[in-house]
Amino acid sequence: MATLKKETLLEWYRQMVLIRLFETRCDELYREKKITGVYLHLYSGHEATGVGALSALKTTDHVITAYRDHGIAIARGVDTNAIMAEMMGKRTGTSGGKGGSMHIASREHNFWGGYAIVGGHLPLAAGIGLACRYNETEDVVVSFIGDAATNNGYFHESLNMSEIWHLPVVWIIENNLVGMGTRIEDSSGQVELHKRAIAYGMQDGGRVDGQDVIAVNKVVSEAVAYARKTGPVLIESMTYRYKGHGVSDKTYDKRMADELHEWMENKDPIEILKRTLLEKYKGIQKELDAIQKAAAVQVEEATQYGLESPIPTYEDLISNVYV
Amino acid sequence: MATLKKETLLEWYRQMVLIRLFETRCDELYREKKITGVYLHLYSGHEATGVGALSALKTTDHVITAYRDHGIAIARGVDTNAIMAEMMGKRTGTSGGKGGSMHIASREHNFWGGYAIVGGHLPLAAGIGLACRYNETEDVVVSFIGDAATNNGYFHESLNMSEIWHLPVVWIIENNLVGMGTRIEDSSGQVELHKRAIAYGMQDGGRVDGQDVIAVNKVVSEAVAYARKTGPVLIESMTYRYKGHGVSDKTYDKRMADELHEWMENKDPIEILKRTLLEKYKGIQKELDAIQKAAAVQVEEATQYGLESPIPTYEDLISNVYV
Amino acid sequence: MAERNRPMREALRMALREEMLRDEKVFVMGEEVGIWNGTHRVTQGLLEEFGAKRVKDTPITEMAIAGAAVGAAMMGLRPVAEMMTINFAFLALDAIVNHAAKIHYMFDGQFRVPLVIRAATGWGDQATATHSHTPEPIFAHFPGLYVGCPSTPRDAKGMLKAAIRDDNPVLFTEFISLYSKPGPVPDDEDFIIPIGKADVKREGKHVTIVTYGSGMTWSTHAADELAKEGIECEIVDMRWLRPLDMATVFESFKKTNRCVVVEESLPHFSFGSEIAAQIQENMFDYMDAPVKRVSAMDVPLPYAHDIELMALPSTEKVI
Amino acid sequence: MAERNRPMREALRMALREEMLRDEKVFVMGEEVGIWNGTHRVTQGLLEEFGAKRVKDTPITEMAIAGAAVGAAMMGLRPVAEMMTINFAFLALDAIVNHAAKIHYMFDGQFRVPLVIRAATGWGDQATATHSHTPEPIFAHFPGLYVGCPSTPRDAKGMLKAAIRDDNPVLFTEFISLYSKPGPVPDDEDFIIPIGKADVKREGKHVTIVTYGSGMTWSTHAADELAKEGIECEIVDMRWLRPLDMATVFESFKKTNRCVVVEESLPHFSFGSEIAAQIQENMFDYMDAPVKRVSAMDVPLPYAHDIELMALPSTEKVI
Ligand SMILES: Cc1ncc(C[n+]2csc(CCOP(=O)(O)OP(=O)(O)O)c2C)c(N)n1
Ligand SMILES: Cc1ncc(C[n+]2csc(CCOP(=O)(O)OP(=O)(O)O)c2C)c(N)n1
Ligand SMILES: [Mg+2]
Ligand SMILES: [Mg+2]
Repeated sequence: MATLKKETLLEWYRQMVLIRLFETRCDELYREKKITGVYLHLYSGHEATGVGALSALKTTDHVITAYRDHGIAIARGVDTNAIMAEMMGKRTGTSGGKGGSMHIASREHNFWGGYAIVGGHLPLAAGIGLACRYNETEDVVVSFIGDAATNNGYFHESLNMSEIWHLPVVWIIENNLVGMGTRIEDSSGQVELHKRAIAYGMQDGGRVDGQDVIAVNKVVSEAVAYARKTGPVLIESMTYRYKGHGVSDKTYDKRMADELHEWMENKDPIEILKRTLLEKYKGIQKELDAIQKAAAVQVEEATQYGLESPIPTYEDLISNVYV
Repeated sequence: MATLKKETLLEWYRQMVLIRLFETRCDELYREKKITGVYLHLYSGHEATGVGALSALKTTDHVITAYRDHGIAIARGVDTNAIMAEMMGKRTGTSGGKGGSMHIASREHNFWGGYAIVGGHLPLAAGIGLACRYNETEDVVVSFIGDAATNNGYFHESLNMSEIWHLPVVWIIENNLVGMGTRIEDSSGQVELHKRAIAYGMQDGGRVDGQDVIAVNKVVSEAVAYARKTGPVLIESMTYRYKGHGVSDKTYDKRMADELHEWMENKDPIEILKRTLLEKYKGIQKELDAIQKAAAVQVEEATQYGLESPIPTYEDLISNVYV
Repeated sequence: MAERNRPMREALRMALREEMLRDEKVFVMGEEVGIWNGTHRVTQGLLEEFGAKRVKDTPITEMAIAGAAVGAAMMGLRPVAEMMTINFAFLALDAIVNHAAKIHYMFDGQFRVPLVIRAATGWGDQATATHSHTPEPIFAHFPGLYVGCPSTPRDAKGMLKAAIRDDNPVLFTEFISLYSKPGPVPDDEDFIIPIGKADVKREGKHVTIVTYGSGMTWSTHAADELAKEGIECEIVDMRWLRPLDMATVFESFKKTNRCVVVEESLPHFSFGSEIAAQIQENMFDYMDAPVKRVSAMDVPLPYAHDIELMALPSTEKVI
Repeated sequence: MAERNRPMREALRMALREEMLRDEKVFVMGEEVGIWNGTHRVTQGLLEEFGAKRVKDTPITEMAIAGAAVGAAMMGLRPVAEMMTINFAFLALDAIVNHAAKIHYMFDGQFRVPLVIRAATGWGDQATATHSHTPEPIFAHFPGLYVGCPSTPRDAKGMLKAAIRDDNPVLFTEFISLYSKPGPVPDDEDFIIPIGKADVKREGKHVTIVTYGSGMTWSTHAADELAKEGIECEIVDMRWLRPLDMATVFESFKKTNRCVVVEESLPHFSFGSEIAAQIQENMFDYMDAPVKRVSAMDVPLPYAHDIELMALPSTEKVI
């Protein structure tokens, strides 16, 4: 941490705040029926994992995740206007309005997308890693995985494949203790998920406090270095989701209100970094306020952009089924 | 071992010899085109694992396996006539000639069959175990698994499920070091397969010398006791296949001739038990010879029975698609 | 017979509950069927009433859910396994088609697989390409399986009960778009709609509409519209895609000599293909016109609401 | 153009080898494609020639094979992934249908998936119920995917090369019963049979036989037999099930006014259904008789040789 520059920390702070505000706005927009449909999985609470992990990467590296993907896209630097337009199903969205909130992607950012089938993107991550080795680059892939997804066959087959072929994949489990409404104790025989690395003879990157962006960055940076040269690593990042599974989830957070409260009060990733910054740099509050303000403006801009953007047409409906 | 009776050891010897002779005869019959088709997976070399494991069970317990199933069926006490008839696709076969060599089963022996889709029977084993718990019996399920099958998604999902529900399943990996032509080092990131138990928080039954029927029986007996009361266990039994993957495999054993030779010469399960018996019981050779002879007669009888049995009819073709 | 108006999800719940009360061996398993009360709230309240032994939440493991249900069914239990949506059942295709549907045959009758796999199907409201399939015709391709898909709450109850009581594996799909639609449901605890019986949902003499599930919605509206112009549609709700009750279709066709097939599924190698093929095969001399097919467009379903709806069938397309 | 008689497996190998030589990005992966030289010996010798980077043996993980191939393809490589048999591709249905076939659309063209999935299909010689499927019509249900299935070594070479060079995902199925059958194969390294073109394999005027893959065998024999009685069959080999070249079928039908569809697959919701449906839909006024369908019986395939053959189509059934 000694070597982290102030600007770096501020940039992480900015990204986390931006994600939080963006997600909060999406939640509102959903209630206002500006974002529609049945799916909307907010990243609020997870910010430090996404931001800490992606800040360990080069732009030539690769990122892929599941449906809880807006925060990841933002951390990867994808234009918030285009992300918001996609949430609203607009032509100007990252996926032309055809993918929706679960399928944000940006080829130019090597962000290979969010995927809605639990586990479905994991072999894709292996395949992207395979291409990196095939092309003899030293690029790596960061693939996020939900805790509950680690029970799925895709996880097993993909991680094993990545190990036998020494693929440059950093597998990051975002362990928010639950998949939809099912607690990890009820779905995983092994609740310390990083230990699943043993089943593949894989480098175990351990458990990291996923609310501490600095800690996440450190662990992922080491893993990335290892992956570039040697092979895959499995990391478990402990985190929490603030807004239920998705917008259709109406009960979980009531059921677990105490736990939620505890995380929000004492383990909020933005607050943790803020405290660190305030302790370390006198008079930084102003800068933090400015960041907050700029982020709010950016989210508002994105919202307007989305609202004003045109909806897709019949031409869009029938295009890109095939190349 | 102190407690093992002579009769028990002789019975194991009998079963192993019977399996070996049966499989050898099948091999011949295939060459004589009395057994046809493209699949025939011999159990030769694996005898101690099947016999040692199944001798740890009660008749009310359950057994299920993959396509390398004739030996298991014999060890479970299924009528060799009916097994041989099935190999030949005859009406009198265990599955009426409709299942063939990969699908031997016997409801009355609680032998739930051989299955040809790699990994496909593993959730079935979990389901059978689930029914045991549901019905509040203390019966257990022994499910055999090929080493290469442990890389498959079915393995992961099924073992995890068995652990979270504390199902009475003893999972026995028959590690013969290879799946078809692919060596375990090339297909599994973790080559000590019993360690995969950790990924499920499952009781690790360890590695056992799968050529030593006494050792297998001991390890499986302990596991069965544990499973009845507590939950699943994973065991890895080290063994070797003598006849290639199946009858269509024409190259593997040539490629690995030295290894094969080593196993046949020094680790043959029948020879190992024989040595033990000869050391322990003076003058037992005669009994062994008698066993050998009786087994040969039994196999010949089964062969004749199979050959003379009628082939299925159009009625058979269309029956039992539905209940 | 006493009956009450209920949405389809409640009719399904009723069927589950009654069968669970009737037979100890019936139990429910699947993702979020318990504490969450079911993603589509079909299993709501069952955990509380029957406890965790009979209502099992599972990990997100479709292969193992279907496969374990097969094993339990072979042992004589009667599992009702839920696939949260049919899209995820793609992951269980092998367990369903190569295990559930084959075991009775392959072991020549030694084992039975009295299993029901329930799955929500069809349009899911901007659920996008991977989450919007209507693939029951694909499953109906395979012998050894029955495939049912109700269009009304009444049918939902009677068909699901039939499926649970039957000794064969049944894939039972439930349209998301129909879950909330109410309709009369008999109280009778032995109300059964037998497997393989189609239903003439509306009588008419000018044209036969053959459909199932959500297709009933568009078909009924279209028939109402056409009635205004004096065209009387007869609507055959197939109810089961396997076995396929073509006798009922043929009977209607003999009267109308014309047919439109309406389905939410994709156009090719699908429900409409089979119905049209069988009609021309068996009713050739009765045909006044070719069988027309109305289905979703041959594209993946997109997210954006307006173009999503364009891709789906509609009353106008049926007319 | 120089050509030589080769069995189909050799024609396929030629296509693979030539494309691997032509384009560094083409590589082969699958179970036993390397050291074992391919279960059906299609990939024989490739490991030796191209090394382990370009010929990758995989674990028995169909989901991951297909999925990893998708990821590699998105990155611009051109994987040719082998499913040892199409039966095992059931385990990869999600990866194929919900990933390979959807990604180009779902991300609105940002990514391409230039992927070929090869799989042996059909009767496997007493391979029994789980190992004897002919399900390419099922895969052809889904937009976003192409589905090809050659009937001759010549077509095998040209079609596989087209599939490899195309930027869309292609499921390419190869009949086990045809692997050893020889036929002329052009040496030309740019011999391509374009995706979506059916082929009139035999001209005739009395009846059109529409078929593909192994169906050609029975169809040709039947046509030979019928020729003796003066009945001239025109045989349309569809070659691709998606896109489906109905124009060629219609053209033939206009001439013959009669059609028989021959396929090895199961009868319902299948190839024959779609062909028959489209003919009656578009050619109604040209129809002298209903379209007949010859397919496998509606049962799982059993082990015993004699009844296995009973269940399959045959020349007699076609006649
Ligand atoms: C194959 C499949 N099965 C089920 C679902 C439904 N589903 C979507 S998200 C989810 C929970 C996943 O939980 P986790 O992996 O922990 O990720 P989190 O939502 O907590 O980020 C489920 C069951 C799905 N999308 N795909
Ligand atoms: C899903 C699936 N994929 C591929 C195959 C083809 N196959 C049959 S057996 C086998 C090797 C299995 O090896 P292992 O599990 O070690 O068992 P062993 O044959 O050594 O007893 C393969 C690849 C199959 N039957 N099912
Ligand atoms: Mg989670
Ligand atoms: Mg093995």
